[in-house]
Amino acid sequence: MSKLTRRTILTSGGAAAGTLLLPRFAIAQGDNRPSVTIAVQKVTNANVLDVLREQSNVGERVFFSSIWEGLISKNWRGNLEAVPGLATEWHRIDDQTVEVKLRQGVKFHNGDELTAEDVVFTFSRERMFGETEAKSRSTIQAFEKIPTPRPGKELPPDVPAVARRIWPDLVRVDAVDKYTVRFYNATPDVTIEGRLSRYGSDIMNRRAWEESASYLDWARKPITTGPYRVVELKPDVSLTLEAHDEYWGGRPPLKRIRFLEVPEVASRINGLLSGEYQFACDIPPDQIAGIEKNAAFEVQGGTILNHRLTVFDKNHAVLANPLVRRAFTHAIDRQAIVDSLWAGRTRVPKGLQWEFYGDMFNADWNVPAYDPKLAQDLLKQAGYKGDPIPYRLLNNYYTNQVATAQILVEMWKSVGLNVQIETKENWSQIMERAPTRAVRDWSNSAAFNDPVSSLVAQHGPNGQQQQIGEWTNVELNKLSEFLETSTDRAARRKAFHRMLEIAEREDPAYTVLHQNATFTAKPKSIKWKAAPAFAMDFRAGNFEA
Amino acid sequence: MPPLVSIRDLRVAFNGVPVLRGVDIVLQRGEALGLVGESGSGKSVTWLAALGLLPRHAHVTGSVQLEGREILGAPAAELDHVRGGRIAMIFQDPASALNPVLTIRKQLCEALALHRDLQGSAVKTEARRLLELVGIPDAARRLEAYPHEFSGGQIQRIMIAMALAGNPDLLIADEPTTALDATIQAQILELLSTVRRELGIAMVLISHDLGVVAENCDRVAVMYAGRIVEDAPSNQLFADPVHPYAQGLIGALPPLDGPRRRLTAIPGTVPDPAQMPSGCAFAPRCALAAEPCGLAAPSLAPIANDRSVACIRAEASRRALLGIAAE
Amino acid sequence: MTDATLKDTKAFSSDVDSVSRKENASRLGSSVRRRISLPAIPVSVALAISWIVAMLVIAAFAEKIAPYGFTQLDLRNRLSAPGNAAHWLGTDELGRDVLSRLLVSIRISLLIAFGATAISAMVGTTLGFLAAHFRGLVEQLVLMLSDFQASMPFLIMALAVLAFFGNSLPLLIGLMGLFGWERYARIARGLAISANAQGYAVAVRQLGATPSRIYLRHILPNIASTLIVSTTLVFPEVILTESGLSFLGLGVQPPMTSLGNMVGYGREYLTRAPWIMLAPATTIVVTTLAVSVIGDWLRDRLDPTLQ
Amino acid sequence: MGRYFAIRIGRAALTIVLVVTFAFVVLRLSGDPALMILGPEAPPEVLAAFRKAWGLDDPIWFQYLDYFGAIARGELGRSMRDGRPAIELVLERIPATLALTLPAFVFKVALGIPAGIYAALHRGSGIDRAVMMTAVAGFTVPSFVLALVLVLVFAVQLGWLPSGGQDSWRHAILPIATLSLGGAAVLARFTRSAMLEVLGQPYIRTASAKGVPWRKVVTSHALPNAAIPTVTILGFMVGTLMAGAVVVESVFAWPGVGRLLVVAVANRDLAVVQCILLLVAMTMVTSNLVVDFLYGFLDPRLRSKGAHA
Repeated sequence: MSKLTRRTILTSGGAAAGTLLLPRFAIAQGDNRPSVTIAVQKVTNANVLDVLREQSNVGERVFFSSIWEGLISKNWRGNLEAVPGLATEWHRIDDQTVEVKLRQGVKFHNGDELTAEDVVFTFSRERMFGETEAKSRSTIQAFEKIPTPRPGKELPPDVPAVARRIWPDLVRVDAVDKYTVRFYNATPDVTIEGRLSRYGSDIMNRRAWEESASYLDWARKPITTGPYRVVELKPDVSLTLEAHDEYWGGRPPLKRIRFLEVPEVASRINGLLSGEYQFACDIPPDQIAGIEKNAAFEVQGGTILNHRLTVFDKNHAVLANPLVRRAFTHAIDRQAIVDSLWAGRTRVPKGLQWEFYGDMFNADWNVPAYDPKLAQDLLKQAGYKGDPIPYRLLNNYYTNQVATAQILVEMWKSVGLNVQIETKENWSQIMERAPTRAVRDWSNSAAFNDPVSSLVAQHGPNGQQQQIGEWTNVELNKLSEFLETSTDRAARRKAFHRMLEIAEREDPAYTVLHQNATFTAKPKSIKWKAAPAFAMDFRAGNFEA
Repeated sequence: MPPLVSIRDLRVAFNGVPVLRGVDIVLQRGEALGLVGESGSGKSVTWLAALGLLPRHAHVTGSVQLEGREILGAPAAELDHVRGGRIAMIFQDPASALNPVLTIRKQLCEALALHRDLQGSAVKTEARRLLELVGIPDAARRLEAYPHEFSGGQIQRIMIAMALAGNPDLLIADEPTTALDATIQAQILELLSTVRRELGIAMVLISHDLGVVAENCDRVAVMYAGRIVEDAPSNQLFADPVHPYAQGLIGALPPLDGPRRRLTAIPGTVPDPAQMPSGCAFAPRCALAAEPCGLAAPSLAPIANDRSVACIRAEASRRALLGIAAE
Repeated sequence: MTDATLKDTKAFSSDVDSVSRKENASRLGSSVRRRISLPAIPVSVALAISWIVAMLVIAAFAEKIAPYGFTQLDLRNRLSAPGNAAHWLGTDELGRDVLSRLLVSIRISLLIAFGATAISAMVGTTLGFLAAHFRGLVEQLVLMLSDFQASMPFLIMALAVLAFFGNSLPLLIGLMGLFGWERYARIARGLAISANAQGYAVAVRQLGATPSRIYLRHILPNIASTLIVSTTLVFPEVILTESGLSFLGLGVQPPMTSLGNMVGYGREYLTRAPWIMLAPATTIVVTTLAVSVIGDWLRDRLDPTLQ
Repeated sequence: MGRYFAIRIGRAALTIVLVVTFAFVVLRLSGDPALMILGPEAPPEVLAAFRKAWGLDDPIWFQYLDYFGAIARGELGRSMRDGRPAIELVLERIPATLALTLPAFVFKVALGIPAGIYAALHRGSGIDRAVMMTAVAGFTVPSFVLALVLVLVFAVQLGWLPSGGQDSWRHAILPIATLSLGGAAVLARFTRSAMLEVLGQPYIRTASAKGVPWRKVVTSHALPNAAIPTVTILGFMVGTLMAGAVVVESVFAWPGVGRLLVVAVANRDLAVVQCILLLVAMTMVTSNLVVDFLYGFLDPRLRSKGAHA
């Protein structure tokens, strides 16, 4: 790689930013595909490449679709709808069972062919569940005892817990034949297909696992089916991938991909402008105009499956009154935040839901309207006297977080809410249970195409907000249970609508500010399309230089 | 034959503020001159200026001749030869006058190597001899010691040894005993007198201690505010000071014998060099000041063969001292 | 002391007590001379003093002279360039007036820098003197604390304060005060030990002066020049460290603002809207320069060994 | 002398215990590693499993004793992020950090000390003023600003040097330059002031008065004395070689110990933080010992004092 970088520098040497030469790529013997370096803020959080260990946005970027693939994929070049992945077709046997036909001729990075055996192993105790049991009910209870993984090729303690969160009721996976597998659930569940498509249900090679000396050895170089195989992971520094030429989806267009950790925004942009990086990720919206001033570059990207929220603690003395929380929600001019801080490149969504929910999506639902007058009235009704309300804030954990917070405080101030920012250093300080906990920031993702993965998972009885004691609502908890267990799609849709009414209007648990977005800068000369997600698609057909 | 040192109209200013305002001194071979005056009167500055040892921002004019050769503004190499080789200096505050990180041997031999044509072990032998000469016991071992391992008196002896290393013609001792205990003071002065006599070198003893000067010098020059106000043989000055300032100094001196009497003090303080009175600098404190004193600074004028004074009221002052009515 | 000396008579006595004068005659002599002959203040020093005075005035009246509230947003007028009538120094990423923020930042930063420098100088010098005076266990303890301080990355200290006590300004000042005290302690200790060994302190002690009098009246003035130079080094370092903390998100927290905080947050806008960072950065450089110029000048004035 | 060094080493050991204890308390009480490593959206039972596995639910005093017990057995713990031995993580970063800080140290000394001496010898001259102005500007500009400006000029505009990363020696030039400039400025100012202090001492006048040529007065009388305070500040600089380049490492995407420390602290990855602290504390303590030794070597007054300190 050093050779490449040096050459890239030489070609761009002396070229002013405005007239930057096209990046030239390393040329190896007979292989004239380009290599790219991608500057990111963080390569992975957990320093491993296991989808059950690294459950973050940054993980999504390096995993999908380059390394890991699931049976059912998301359409990264479209709107993330389900598309065949390692499975060519799937169908229901009954409410509890799904049968999947595997794609034939899929080759792992080590040359093995993908078979039902690998799929069964992927969902095995050894790899996924440890000693946890399917619970014959929807989600496992939070804080139930998760047994410590057995010694030997020890799973990290959180892996079985994550796996059970993803597959609470999965009893077993059977190989019907070499290319057919069946997933058996303990309870009826409409979300099995959704769970198959989600982050974490991706397929791995059994032999590679068994040949690895330790979990860590495997997790730093997992053998999977993706178009690129791992060459080297340098923790907190870089991840190098190379083309997996036997990829079932066609020969990958890049010889090598290197994700390089460059924590400073300005450094990522500078490296892009000087030609060292072909992609600069995690670009704050305010930098877009500056980069695009240079005609040779463009910034791509946009909304992702993650909404920014303001979360309330209904136990706080002032916020106990839902009228005050409602006043909060109506005092926010969300569009103004989107237009100013996000340069209009994201949007205000329709509450905590996404279009890819399909028929579960409530198109007629909206976030509380911006209505300062109403907010003032609500405060008057509530008898709010201007007592200070603390707002626990982290320093730009989220893009634009501090700026957004300062705008919110001013907006709230203008309707009479006396909100005081208290800066905290980490999440446990933010979440710490105390009479001073009132308002904080959060974001929620949608792991798959059903509200069970978002509203229920995050704000339901086993969700974090209730578990840390910020909020609870009896009716919503009942509805959560219903949503998890019912197979009546129409009734589920109604229940979800009612839940939105409770959590976003009547007894606000949170209020949605805007959809999150991520931006990637690159030279215009590279033809590449960003997904509406953190994932970066470098498969055939999505890269041309 | 020219005098050993002849200083004419030496003037020094720091940042435009004059501190020496025209000093004339003539020193013969072997002569011992005392230079007295209060702190800040310019005693030390005179000699530091003469040897080019003042900081860069000092503005020096006038003439300093060594055996007729001008050394003021002479090239560095020539000055280095004069310093230590022809004119050696010792300072007060022995605690900081020697380099704390170098051994005595290094500092002593450095001077020997610079001014004497000595080689190898001869240097060390000579260093030992010098130490013995100034009365440091166990010289051979003590050569390897550092300054902080010696007492103040011993350091001053070493300083003298170092000054003698270059076989100088003139030794300038700048308040050499100020920082020492009384008994040590006497020993050091004794040592100075002895080496001076035995080696026949001239000496300038700078002090504000009249007693010290009286005992050790042939001639005394009294300085006040950057000038010499009276220059006279020691015995004459003490018996018969002419300048009112010199009278003040002598008057403030308690008699060694005889009945105790009230000391006469000089009223007022030394004038600020930046705001010198236009005429005689001493006029504001002078009991005898008259109108003309404020007009022009008096120059040093001979009143006898071997003495001179800078005072237009010299006669009047003399009579005042002798108790004779003015008119 | 022989009776036959002039120096103990009134004629030569000054306002300095005669004992130390004896031990230290030339030093005091020259400092007396210096006090008498006040050299004119050089132009550069005069400029530096006026700059600091201006900064102090701004700090005192920041909110009165600021044209806008320093948190007042104008989302329709973000990142507007300097030189327009409404915003002389432009606006920042939230449309806040950079001039108003700069004025308030000067107040906060000066408060931190002066407060912290004073604390570290006092704590450090006192501990240094204590170590030099008592030696033994006390000295070892002070030295250990200073080793501890030097070995502990400031990041962790800052984190501790932010984590346990929240981010209040007095705490931040206290924290920054902890920064650099060990340097004073080492200097003060070293100098006091060597000063103790020198004649004058011994003599003063023999005359029965109390330890505090010896340290304050006799040793402190003699090591003041070194301490002053350290102060002029610590002062900018405090401002810089505060901006470094802002870089890591541990400094002055929004909605409060400081020079370091403005530079820290403004760095992302270095190419897009450099004025956000330039104004506070320039203020830091000029203020530090002024402090250094004054420091050097004071040093020369106070240093008895320089004529 | 032996007793003196015994005391020194005892003090050093206590210092290290103090550092480790302080960091332990601060890190353990100020945040939950589980939440920080697994993120704010991690489900509660996942967090619980993580806490249990790493013993984070145990009482703090128990964890503390456990930690020291492990250290006593020579185990420095594992990173909670990927389970690797902490010492391994730290060791693999040291070369990268030293690759910046050691050359930077050399440049600081090579630039700063001569500049300071020169300025002191030509006090008040134009050159003196220029050197001091540069020095003040040099250490007042925050290093991240300096770094970004250097990158804008030499990487983006001129294209001469890479803007970040660690692939070749050319990548090290800008970070080293950033580190050197600020440090050289501090050193220049300090050296000048130490030198001025010494030049004003009576023994310098003594040396001149005995006819030592000025050049030799400077080299053999002034410099050895000015070296004493300068060694102190050099000692501090040596002490920061390990983790003193946090900002520069961040701006230049240079994977050094400083960046590891920031990440580890942010994640409350105790074992890694403690490993780094041990490293830093030992460097600092060792450099202090060396400084003391040098003092003895440079200053005979302390040599005899050291014996009964």
